[in-house]
Amino acid sequence: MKTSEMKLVVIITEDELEPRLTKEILALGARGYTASRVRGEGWHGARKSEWEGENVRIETIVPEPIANSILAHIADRYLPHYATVVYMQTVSILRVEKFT
Amino acid sequence: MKTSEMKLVVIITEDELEPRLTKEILALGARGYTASRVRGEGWHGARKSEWEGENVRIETIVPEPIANSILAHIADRYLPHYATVVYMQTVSILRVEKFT
Amino acid sequence: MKTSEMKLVVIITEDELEPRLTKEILALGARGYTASRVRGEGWHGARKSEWEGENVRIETIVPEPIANSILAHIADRYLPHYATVVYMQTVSILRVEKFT
Amino acid sequence: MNATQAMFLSLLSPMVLAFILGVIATRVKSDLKFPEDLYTALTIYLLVAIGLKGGYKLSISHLSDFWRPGLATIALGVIIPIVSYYILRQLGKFNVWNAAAIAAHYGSVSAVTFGEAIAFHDTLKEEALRAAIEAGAVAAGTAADAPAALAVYQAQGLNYEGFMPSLLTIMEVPAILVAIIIARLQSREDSLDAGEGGTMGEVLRELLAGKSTLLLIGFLIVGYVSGKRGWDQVAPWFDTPFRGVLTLFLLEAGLVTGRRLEDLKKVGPFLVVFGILMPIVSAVAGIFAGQLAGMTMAGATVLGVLAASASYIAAPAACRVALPKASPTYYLTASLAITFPFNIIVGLPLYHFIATRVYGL
Amino acid sequence: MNATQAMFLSLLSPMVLAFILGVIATRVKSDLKFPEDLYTALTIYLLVAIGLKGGYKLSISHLSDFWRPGLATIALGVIIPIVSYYILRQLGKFNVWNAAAIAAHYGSVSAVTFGEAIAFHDTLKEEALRAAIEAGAVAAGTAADAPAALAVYQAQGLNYEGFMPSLLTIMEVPAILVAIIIARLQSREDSLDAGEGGTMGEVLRELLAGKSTLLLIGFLIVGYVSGKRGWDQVAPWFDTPFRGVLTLFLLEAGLVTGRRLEDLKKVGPFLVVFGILMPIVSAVAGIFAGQLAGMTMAGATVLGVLAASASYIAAPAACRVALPKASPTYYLTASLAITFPFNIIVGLPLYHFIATRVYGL
Amino acid sequence: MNATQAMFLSLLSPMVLAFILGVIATRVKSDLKFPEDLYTALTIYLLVAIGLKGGYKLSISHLSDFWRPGLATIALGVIIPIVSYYILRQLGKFNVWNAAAIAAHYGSVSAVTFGEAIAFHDTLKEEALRAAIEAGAVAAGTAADAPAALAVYQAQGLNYEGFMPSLLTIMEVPAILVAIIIARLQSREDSLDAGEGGTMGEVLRELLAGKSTLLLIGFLIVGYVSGKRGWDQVAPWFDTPFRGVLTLFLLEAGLVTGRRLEDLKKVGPFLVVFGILMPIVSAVAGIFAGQLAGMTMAGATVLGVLAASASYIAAPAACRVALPKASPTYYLTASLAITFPFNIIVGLPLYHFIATRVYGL
Ligand SMILES: Nc1ncnc2c1ncn2[C@@H]1O[C@H](COP(=O)(O)O)[C@@H](O)[C@H]1O
Ligand SMILES: Nc1ncnc2c1ncn2[C@@H]1O[C@H](COP(=O)(O)O)[C@@H](O)[C@H]1O
Ligand SMILES: Nc1ncnc2c1ncn2[C@@H]1O[C@H](COP(=O)(O)O)[C@@H](O)[C@H]1O
Ligand code: NA
Ligand code: NA
Ligand code: NA
Repeated sequence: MKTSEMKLVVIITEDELEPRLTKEILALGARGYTASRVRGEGWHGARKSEWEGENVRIETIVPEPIANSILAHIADRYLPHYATVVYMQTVSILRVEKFT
Repeated sequence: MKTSEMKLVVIITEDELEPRLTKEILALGARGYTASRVRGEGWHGARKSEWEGENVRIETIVPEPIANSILAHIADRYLPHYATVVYMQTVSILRVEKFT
Repeated sequence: MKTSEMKLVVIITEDELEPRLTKEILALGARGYTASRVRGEGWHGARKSEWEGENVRIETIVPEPIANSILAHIADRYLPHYATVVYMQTVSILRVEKFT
Repeated sequence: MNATQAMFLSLLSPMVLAFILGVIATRVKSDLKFPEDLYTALTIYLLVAIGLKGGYKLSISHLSDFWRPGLATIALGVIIPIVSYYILRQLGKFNVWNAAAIAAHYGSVSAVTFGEAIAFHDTLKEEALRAAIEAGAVAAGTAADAPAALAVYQAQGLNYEGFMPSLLTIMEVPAILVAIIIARLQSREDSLDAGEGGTMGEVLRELLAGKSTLLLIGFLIVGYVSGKRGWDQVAPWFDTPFRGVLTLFLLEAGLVTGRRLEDLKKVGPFLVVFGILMPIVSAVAGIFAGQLAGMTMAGATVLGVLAASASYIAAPAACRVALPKASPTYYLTASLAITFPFNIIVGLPLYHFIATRVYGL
Repeated sequence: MNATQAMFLSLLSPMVLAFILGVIATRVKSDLKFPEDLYTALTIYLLVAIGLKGGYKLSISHLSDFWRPGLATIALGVIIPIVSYYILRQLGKFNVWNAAAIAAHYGSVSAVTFGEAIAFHDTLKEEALRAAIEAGAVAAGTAADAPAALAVYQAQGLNYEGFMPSLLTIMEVPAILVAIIIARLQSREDSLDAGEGGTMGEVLRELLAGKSTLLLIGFLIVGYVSGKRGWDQVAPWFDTPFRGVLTLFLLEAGLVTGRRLEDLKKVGPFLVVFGILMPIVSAVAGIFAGQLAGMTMAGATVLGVLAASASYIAAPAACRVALPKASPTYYLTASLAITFPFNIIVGLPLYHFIATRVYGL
Repeated sequence: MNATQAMFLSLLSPMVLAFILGVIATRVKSDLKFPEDLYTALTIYLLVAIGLKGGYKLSISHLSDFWRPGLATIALGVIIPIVSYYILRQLGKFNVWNAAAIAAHYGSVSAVTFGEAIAFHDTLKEEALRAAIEAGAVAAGTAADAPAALAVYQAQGLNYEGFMPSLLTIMEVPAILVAIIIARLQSREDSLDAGEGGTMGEVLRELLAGKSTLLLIGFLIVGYVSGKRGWDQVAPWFDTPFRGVLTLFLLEAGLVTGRRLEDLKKVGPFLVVFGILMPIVSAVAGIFAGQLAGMTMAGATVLGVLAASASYIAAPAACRVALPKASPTYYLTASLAITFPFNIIVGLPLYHFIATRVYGL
């Protein structure tokens, strides 16, 4: 199969932030995203029950420049204030039109 | 640790398709898969509630030739008809026998 | 954005093992992890309902040496006894202090 | 009971108020959120409860009167989507796919609206009994199902036929089929039959095996077969707490509707007007059809409610399969954010009022 | 009540019909699906309700009669897995692990089957009372727990001992231990004790702390300690709606069973026959054991049902830990897709009929 | 009723025993686990049920007596967090953020503790009625809500005011605001106002739109507006089974508490002592405040329970937003693993006893 390369950005953060963050990701130029319910531990302690809050894992496939602006946005607005982890990978995709 | 390289194929699509798609993936030669409940937005609008339907995220680790036939199958049977995204990565794994 | 490279280790295994495995991962030096509820099929048959048990997917971002000790630990303690799959990738991250 | 009283009674019920509270909660951006699966669990409860009760009621009533209301129901299920389709195409300028999908929703039915209609009539009966006791017409302490009480309901036309849930089930299916056939004829595109998923046979199977139809028909049969003995065993779970559970369900429905309200702008003013006027037209048609078929006033009212209600369980699932080019934004917003609240809040007492006029009670 | 009537009564209960509907739903490929967690929630409800009621009944009954039924129960729990194991090994040609795991399941018990047996007896009582009222033997309007009604049940052997849930709990554990011991002796492999998870101590702890045992024993004690006062506080939630909730649970069980039916081919005809005959043998053994232990007819019947039922909550969890080489396909398919439906549909009235013969009533 | 009897009655209730069982289950490492969403579903049920009942009771009672208890409640909600803060800072050596967050929790309220206080009083009433019947003071078979029964409760001070859930709602908010203001004044850091999420206005909106406040106030209004007619429709679901559902909820609360017990070491002995003594002090303050405000003995007791209870729904959510530097380990462990069990097990009968002394009954 003929594939193209794109960036996959994965953000793990507090679940209450999902509506806001997904709106911002789309505003930054992503054409879609996928979200799921996760739990975890990190600097901010455990987030794995109703009581402590839970996390959301958002993944979005975007062209490199948009990936960079998403990372910059997260670094600026989320990392200093909320339990957040973000990482980026390169992935091979079909149908480049879906993501640009 | 001594690791080997394999392809990881991730498919995000409409949750009603899970039984059919997983059967096909195994028929194409994958030795296993992992599925989870996700929601998201994309070309086909939002899919994040009972009303609109939700998505499933299926990941399967396979040798490269099988990865290619899975991609071809998805491109042929799913991408034109259903809300679907598919991507591929290279991963390092233990115990190559489990996947071939 | 200035990013650094880290290893992402993903473990898919029987859900009853989550408390034990996450404790061990942290003990091996990981600074955090993210877990989610998944189902799947593999060598040990289907694990996709209450009756057969379900799986957990644990991902942790760690420096390479720790990734190696986690892989070794899984190879030693989990792969021979439990329905388990593990894989590793390289990811670009922000804020290297969060993971070391 | 006059129109104002009925309106009042309906508006002040915990069910309707819970719905309104749910809408308000999303407007004030509350973090109130139902667990992902609670909605599904409540739907299952509702469908099983409606089916069982209908089956039991059927088992203790005469079936000879059934065929005429049955025919009336099928007629409504065929005519409403055709009329809706032409209105949406001609006046609304929707494309073939969207017009057909919306028409499918308005021709089909909403089990929750039906449940609320049942709850509304139960409340009307309680009120009638209370009034009769106060007026000294029946003895104080008369049980709600004592013969004297039944006579009071009878006199005020508040007893609906036992087979109403059967009519709910019957009206669920034809509209969706009709709308799909229209779409195919109009588009002259038989590619649908060739594509993945979507031959007429598949759609029909999908509809009959679809969860709402299956639970309704299935438990209608269970309730019928197990009769009064079976009903007594399960009534403390499926009947006594019904209106309480419905209150929770409507709270959740309010949350969902509230989130959809933002889409009102996207769908445009035509669909908003359609979503309010079409149910009224359908309700009136339903009430007259019920009268023609020789039904009681309450039965005709509930048939009117069925005609007025727009599906949001069976139809969306079917349209995703059979009319994939239609946009969910239109049909979900219209049925959920416009017609559903309208029926629940204004429609029920209004249709009851119209029925009292039609029946001259 | 004769065998046909009892059969009829059981088959036409909403619970059994809901189970059958669930199986049919998977056969017609319905999209009906229970939310992932609803099954667990219903299981918790069921175990708590059974435990509480048993504890309360225990608190108002004489314990002096308890030791003989208790012993009989342990004996059944030890003998059934041994017999099952040898049948599976010799006639069925299963390997050590699979034979032991299946034996563990058939020696242990199913709380849902027990719940259905209780519901079945409640229905029998209601029928007996209705018949007595019709025959003029007791006054019309006699309450279900009035002394006159109790005398009717007594005369027909329909009152089971209050401590039945204790027997359910007792029979849950030994079979699993026995099966594991057999497997170890037979395989002469002590590696199990050395490996990860799985020394006998761990298995025992796992079993006693396992959720079904813990909830049953725990709430048996809670019910016993809080007595009638406590029971009255929670009965409107854990008793009155019990059969209604059980109906939902059996619908879900039917869905799961239906999905398992495909595995019937994989397990082969021997296991299908075993899954039907073994419960009958065990039930007869249980009924005789109950009679020997001086139990009432209803008590012996329920003991027979316990003996006949195959575990699918505690045993699968234990086998995953202690017998990891056994294949879940065999033990889950046998207990869920064969024995469970057989017991629910045919077994209950059959065992009741056998008991009436044994007791000569 | 004397102190020992009340203690006994409370300890042996299924609710408290279920809580203890939950704690034990985690201690023996049981695999018993509630489905992820069941906790949320039960919370919603509880808040809706409390709100509805409170609204209904309010609709049938005189509001003229409301303002003094209302003021007393606000006063408690302001004073308790201030006192708590200084104790935690001076004696406990906590930093500003942690002291403020813990103070917010202790000034606010726990709806589950309130629910258990209501259940406890219902049981006291049943006991009083039973005793009166045995003593021949009222006729056997007197209904629980008959005038004669009400007179019995009245005489023993067991009738609390109908507006207690309103007080619950009122006391939920001020403490959290007060604690946040203290933290800002103390830290002289206005950066909070500048940062993401967290201006006072936002915090207030968050609190009022927060799910517990919204459901309580919302359904208080629903219950008030729909009155007796509405209440009768939903009582079979929200009232009759309340204590049964509460039993399930407390089982889950026990599981959560049990898991938290491990954190007791981390929080140190000071917080353990604080978590036991502070509620007692607050309860006494609440009882006296209630008496001053002219409330009934039962009303003052429940006000004491409210004062004693520590929030674990509204306050954690608010602290996460407004005091992100505070550690959840402290405030969750204190409120959930120390104060909640103390109040449920020892507190309720103790506060009831204190109230009987204060009121000289
Ligand atoms: N090293 C890690 N690997 C994977 N996920 C992590 C890691 N650290 C933190 N997380 C996730 O990110 C969330 C927030 O992290 P933190 O801000 O470090 O508390 C945690 O609750 C975890 O779900
Ligand atoms: N750019 C993207 N990144 C990640 N997930 C996506 C993206 N676009 C779509 N998806 C997911 O794939 C599903 C189907 O996409 P679509 O066919 O574009 O509607 C969506 O509901 C999302 O869950
Ligand atoms: N090839 C694969 N790709 C992705 N996930 C897999 C694969 N094989 C197994 N799994 C997952 O790992 C679990 C245990 O695998 P196994 O030990 O092969 O039974 C399965 O239940 C799946 O969830
Ligand atoms: Na309609
Ligand atoms: Na058995
Ligand atoms: Na307080």
